Amino acid sequence: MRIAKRSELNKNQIALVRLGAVFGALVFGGLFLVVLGENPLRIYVSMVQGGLGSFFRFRETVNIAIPLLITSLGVMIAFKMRFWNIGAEGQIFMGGFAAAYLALNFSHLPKPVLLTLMAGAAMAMGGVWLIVPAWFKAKFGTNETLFTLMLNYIALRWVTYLQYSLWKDPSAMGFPKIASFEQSALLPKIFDIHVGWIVALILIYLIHMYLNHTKTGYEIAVIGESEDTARYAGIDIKRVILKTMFLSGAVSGLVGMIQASGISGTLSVDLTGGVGFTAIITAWLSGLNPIMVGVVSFLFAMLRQGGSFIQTAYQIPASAAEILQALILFFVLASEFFLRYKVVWVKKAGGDLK
Amino acid sequence: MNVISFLSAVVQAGTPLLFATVGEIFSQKVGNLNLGLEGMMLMGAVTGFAVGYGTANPFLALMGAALAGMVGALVYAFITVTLKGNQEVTGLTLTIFGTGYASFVGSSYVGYKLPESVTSVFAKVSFPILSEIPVLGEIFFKQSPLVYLSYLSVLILGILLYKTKYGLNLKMVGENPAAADASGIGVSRYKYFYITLGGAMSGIGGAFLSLAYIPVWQENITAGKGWIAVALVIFAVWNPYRAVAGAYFFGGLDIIGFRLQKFALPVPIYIINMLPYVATILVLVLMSMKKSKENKAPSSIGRAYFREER
Amino acid sequence: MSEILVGMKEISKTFGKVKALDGVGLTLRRGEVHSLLGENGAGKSSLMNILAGIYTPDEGKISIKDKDVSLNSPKDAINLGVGMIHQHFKLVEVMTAKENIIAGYEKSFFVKGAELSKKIRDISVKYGLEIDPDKKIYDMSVAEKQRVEILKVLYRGADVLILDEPTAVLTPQETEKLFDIIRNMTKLGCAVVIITHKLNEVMEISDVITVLRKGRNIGTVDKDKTNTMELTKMMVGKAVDLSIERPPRGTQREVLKVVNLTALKSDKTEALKNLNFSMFTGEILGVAGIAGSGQKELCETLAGLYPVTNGDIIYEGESLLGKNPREIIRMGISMSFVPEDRLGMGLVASMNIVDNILLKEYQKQEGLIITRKPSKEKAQKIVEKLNISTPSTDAHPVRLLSGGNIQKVLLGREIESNPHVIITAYPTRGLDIGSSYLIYDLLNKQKMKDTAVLYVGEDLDVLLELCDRILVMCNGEITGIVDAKEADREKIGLMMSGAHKEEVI
Amino acid sequence: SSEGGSGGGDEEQVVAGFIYVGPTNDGGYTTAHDNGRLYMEEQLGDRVRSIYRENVPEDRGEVVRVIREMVDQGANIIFATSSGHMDGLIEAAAEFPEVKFAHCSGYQTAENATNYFGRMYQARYLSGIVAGMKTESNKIAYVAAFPIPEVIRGINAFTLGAKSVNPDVEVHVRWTNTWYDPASEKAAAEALLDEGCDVTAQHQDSTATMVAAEEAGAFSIGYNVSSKDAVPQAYMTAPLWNWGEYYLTAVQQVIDGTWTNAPYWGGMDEGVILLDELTELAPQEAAEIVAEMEAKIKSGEFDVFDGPVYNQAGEEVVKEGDSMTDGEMLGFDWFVQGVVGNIPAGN
Ligand SMILES: Nc1ncnc2c1ncn2[C@@H]1O[C@H](COP(=O)(O)OP(=O)(O)OP(=O)(O)O)[C@@H](O)[C@H]1O
Ligand SMILES: Nc1ncnc2c1ncn2[C@@H]1O[C@H](COP(=O)(O)OP(=O)(O)OP(=O)(O)O)[C@@H](O)[C@H]1O
Ligand SMILES: [Mg+2]
Ligand SMILES: [Mg+2]
Repeated sequence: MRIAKRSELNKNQIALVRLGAVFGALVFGGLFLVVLGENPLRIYVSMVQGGLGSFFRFRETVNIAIPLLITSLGVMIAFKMRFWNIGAEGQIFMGGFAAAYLALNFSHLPKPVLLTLMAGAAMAMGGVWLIVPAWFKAKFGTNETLFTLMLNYIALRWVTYLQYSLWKDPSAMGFPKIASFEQSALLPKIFDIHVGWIVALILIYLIHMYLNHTKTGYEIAVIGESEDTARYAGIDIKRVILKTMFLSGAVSGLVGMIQASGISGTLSVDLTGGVGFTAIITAWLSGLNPIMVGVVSFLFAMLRQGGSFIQTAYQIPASAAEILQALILFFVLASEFFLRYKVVWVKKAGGDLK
Repeated sequence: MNVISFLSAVVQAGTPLLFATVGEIFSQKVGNLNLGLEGMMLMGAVTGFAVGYGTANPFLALMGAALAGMVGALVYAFITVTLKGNQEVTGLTLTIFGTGYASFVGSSYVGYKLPESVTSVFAKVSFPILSEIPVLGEIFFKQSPLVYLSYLSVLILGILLYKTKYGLNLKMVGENPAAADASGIGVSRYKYFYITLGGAMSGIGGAFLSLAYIPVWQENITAGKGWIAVALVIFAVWNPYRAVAGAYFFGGLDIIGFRLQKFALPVPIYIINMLPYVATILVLVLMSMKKSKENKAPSSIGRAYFREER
Repeated sequence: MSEILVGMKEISKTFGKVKALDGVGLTLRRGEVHSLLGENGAGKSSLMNILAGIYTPDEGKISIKDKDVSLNSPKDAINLGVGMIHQHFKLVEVMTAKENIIAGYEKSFFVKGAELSKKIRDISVKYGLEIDPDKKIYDMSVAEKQRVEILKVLYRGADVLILDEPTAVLTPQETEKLFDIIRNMTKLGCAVVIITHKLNEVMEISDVITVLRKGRNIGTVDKDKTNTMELTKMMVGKAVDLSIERPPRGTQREVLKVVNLTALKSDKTEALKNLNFSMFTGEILGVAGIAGSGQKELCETLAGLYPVTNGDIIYEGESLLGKNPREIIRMGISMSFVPEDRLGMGLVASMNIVDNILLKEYQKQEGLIITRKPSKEKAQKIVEKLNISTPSTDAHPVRLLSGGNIQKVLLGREIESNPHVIITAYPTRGLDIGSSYLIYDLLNKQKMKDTAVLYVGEDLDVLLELCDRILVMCNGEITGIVDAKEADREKIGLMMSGAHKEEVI
Repeated sequence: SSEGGSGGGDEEQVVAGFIYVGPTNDGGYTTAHDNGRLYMEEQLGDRVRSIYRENVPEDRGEVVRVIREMVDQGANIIFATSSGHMDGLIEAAAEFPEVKFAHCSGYQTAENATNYFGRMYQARYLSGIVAGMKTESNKIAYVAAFPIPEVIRGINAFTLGAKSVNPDVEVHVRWTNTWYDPASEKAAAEALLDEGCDVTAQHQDSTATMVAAEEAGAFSIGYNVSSKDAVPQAYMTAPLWNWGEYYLTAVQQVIDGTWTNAPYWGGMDEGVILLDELTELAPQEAAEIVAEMEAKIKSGEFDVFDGPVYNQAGEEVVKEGDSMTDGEMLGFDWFVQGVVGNIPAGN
């Protein structure tokens, strides 16, 4: 048996391979559930019910999908440029920090003004949080994967400091929490879901346009492929890198504002819920295509919500869903192989070695 | 503050980091960035605990932990080496998997305590002769046998890396797999070997927490130590000996807060807690600024090797 | 006839859709130097990579020393005494020569440094390959690296040695030395396969010559019974006129003047030392020199891609100093640069032809939104004009085109902008003879349009025939500028190695 | 209890939801609550179905989400057991007016939301007596969770108890800022033991502090549930919770339709709080004194914060003859004399 390169597959074949992978994961996960003494079919069905079964559950799914989707869009912009931004966690925290600062200190402002300012500040802060490693990358070639990873922890410690000390709400009687936002700093709802979903849809469109139909989008693609080519073409690489990274960080930073203002009603160390890491996976799985990002994020959210549902409904640990999620991912990752290579079975030709 | 007992506690706090970091150094040395450390540590921690609880056999518990880490690493290796999948995403997925696995398996053990027959073996014990050394003996040689195991692993792996043919070969695999392949080195074999070795080390690192440090099972027992270990690899510039100092430094910062709490600090402890990450960034930046050819990440890191690739 | 070392039969190999080898056979005998000839992409490297265990054939049989074998890895090949020195060296830069040599082959558990250094020195003396075993690869010259590669193979006791285009990176003098080593090895009982595009070298060193064309073996001939004409015919499939035409010079106005140009490498050593020369309209100025003598840096400084430490570049009286390509474009200067690394610099590999044309167009567009329509038309025009074979201009990444077609896209785009100056670095590298001649033709046409052309080439014969003047570089310095019509091969060779300095004309 | 999906089951059946901050088998705080839930379920049989979620973070958004899921499952009453769950609970209470909510250890109420807690400080006072008599170094370690009134009150009560039998005693406090994190708890305990403490007490939900004490050859006071078997070489006693009766009553009220939003704060007299039986590691003489004081507390003859009470600076805060009101106790933000440590300022 040996491995050989295969010629490029068309879109349908690619989709087939991916679907096969998900199916394989479900079968494999089913075996796992059987071993645990559960009925896999019942669990799968109730996970889907838990994710979509009623408007209420659908809404929860959307609530989970919103931050995931927007963050995926954010990191995707960076990935397009082959800049491995795994610092979305930190950018979300810092965005939340900036938004919370305004929410806590300027709650007297009219709601539209305050929310706009919060969104702007969150984006600026998230952008800055990514522009720092971007600058070092552009200037010295500093490894951005590890740099942005470290910045996650610094941001987390910073928010911890705010929550446990600097911004601790005195009226919480010593409990380390930041005061809840006033009404004026909370996101309005449309169809009973906070407006984040509209923001997400708009961002899908904007980012799709930006990457595929603007000059900068084109430049990003060129730089992502080869910096030498970009230099050759007269692209101001440093500027494009900084600009793009600012945008990438800003989109993630916005998530901080949306979560703080739309879900938690304040800033806390639980703000991100790990979405910054999951987003890396969803962005990558969607092949860096903004529309696919939407689809994949929604499916992921459904899996999460379904997992949470089976926990409350059947007291099946949510970790079962987590394991299933990981299995699906493993299978999809493994399936990528079959997009690029094929396995050739060779008959034992000729004599033997040794 | 009692300095000696503090330093002794530092060694203890740094040990899980040390195991995981050294393991990851070897994984990266053969060219594979495995971001699944946290997952493998958790897998090791919970499996070690479950086996220890079930069999009351400390040796089996440790083996179980190492094996669990290895299995996690094996999955990662299969996807990234054989199937040439994306290393970052596979590693992240491994962390999701490990976290899920640990909380799933662990859910029936939460709050349980290991049997005496296991805890007594992993409890602190004076190392003959060496523990008599003033100060140093107190700090380094009145520890859990697992701590001694960490010294031993560092020593053996350090010698392996810097003095033996295997060290040379594995470095070549990480720097230039095509060159290694052309030199007759089994690239995949080496990758599998050291990635799984890294998994075993991470598993043991996690198990140090559940078997020796607090032999009571708790959810998310590693509390992000796997991620710190990723940072430590850079901090240690891929050198297992430097990893020792790094692990104790990071471990020390983890616990120093409780010692400093009674003093009015000029800087909030939360800010002090940022130090390891800031330090890692500094190392990272300085390394890139120096543009030195040595002391860099293995050059093939993150890229899959396919022999017939051009 | 001497003992047969290697027999390859009916070897086939496909990469994706490309059939690289189609039933090729080859026989190697002890003590012979066997040349492999063929156009680019003929399958020479593929065939040898199969023998070295790097590629696994789809079909075919290999026997070594009368035993049928299946080579599943380079290690299998090594164990059977086959060693290959690849076109792109397979060495680890941060390791020493010694480490590179012993890695994967060391038997004892602990690496005993001093002992090994001595052993390696002994072998290197035996074959006349001087190296310092404890020197790091990144401190070595290309020739030194090549010696390390050869030593690595010899250290493993190889008796079949494959050299893939070993002379491309060497000076004529170094080439001579390499040939001495090769002869020495055949005397010691080795068989040597050498791949090269230089027919004169083939005639000099080989005993037997095998010619491949489009993945098929066209024939194996004894050196003594053939000549270059016949070999070329075998390679290309028809008789070719291997002379290049040289149209008369144009208006000879000075467009570009380089004054005291100095540039540093990243390690602060000089890449270019105090260069002075001019380019004239309607003239092709050739640049000769061994690889890495500063040609790349020269081209890139002219294109605004490489920082100048000292001196000046004057274009029509205006200084280009400190200007990046963007600013040069903004100044309205139409200068084209065809870099040596086509997919790494000139083109975006994963983009289609239209988007690659866009690379030079989009900056001229107004507004934020990009328009692809004009580039689409241009792409169509270039494809038709240069007869580029591609399934589509806007749905097929250029990466998937053949080397010649890729080069045509690049050159086509650059010429399409009607430049006053064209700088080309190794524009025919990787192209088969047909494509190469097309490129020479295109450059000559530009010359006739009174464009000033800088042609950096590796093949001295081509330089002598195509160019009007030849600038010879060695170690970042100009060792002379000679008139191509009167120049003498030997003398240029010496100038390339820095031994001879010619007055600048 | 794990049968049936949403909407399934008997219309009459009441669904009670429990939101836990830790895992049900943490061997501490959450175990105590879960024992209460199980007791309630056992007593009510078919008339109730209970559902629970473990490890719910103290984050408003998460709490609201979990509550919504529970309501989706048909919950009629929802208990959230940790202080940090309060904001989310109050928010959800407004969203679901027909559902009853009860929050443990909080202070806010709403039309359909109340809070409940126990006078744990009473048992802590008694455990302080045991610790004060046991210590030889006169330094007692207290590993504490968050600097909130509930915890401060416990430290103060403990210290008063210890000082009542040993005036020289010092209680050294370390904050972990977590309820349940054995690694931090152990590190904090080790720090205190290194400083010379020979008895430990804790306001933590795991046994890690006691494990540290055991390793160091010291003795310990537990919390929540008995740890006699978990740390046999160190455990002396622990103030315990007994939630069963409260949960039973509350759910019964929902079934009967008599539920009100009146807050509940029960003490030792109601049995919701107790002190574990002393082990033989506890000082011999302690049992008698403890029993005497317990009787006085239960009868109301004595209250822990009867004056005079001095603060850390030695100022008399509660005068001889006075006692602290519930309101004052619920707002504790200062330490009594004998406590070594400080309360981090908020803001
Ligand atoms: N530290 C190590 N790292 C990698 N592989 C190892 C290591 N130790 C042993 N092995 C593997 O175990 C097997 C036996 O090792 P041994 O040294 O006998 O073989 P070898 O032929 O000298 O090794 P190699 O094939 O790598 O040259 C080999 O496959 C070797 O690669
Ligand atoms: N690893 C590979 N992957 C894909 N295609 C390949 C690979 N190696 C060779 N090919 C293709 O096979 C054909 C033969 O290539 P090969 O490198 O053997 O030619 P060559 O005769 O050595 O040419 P050159 O003179 O350029 O070195 C070409 O079309 C090439 O694109
Ligand atoms: Mg070739
Ligand atoms: Mg070639």
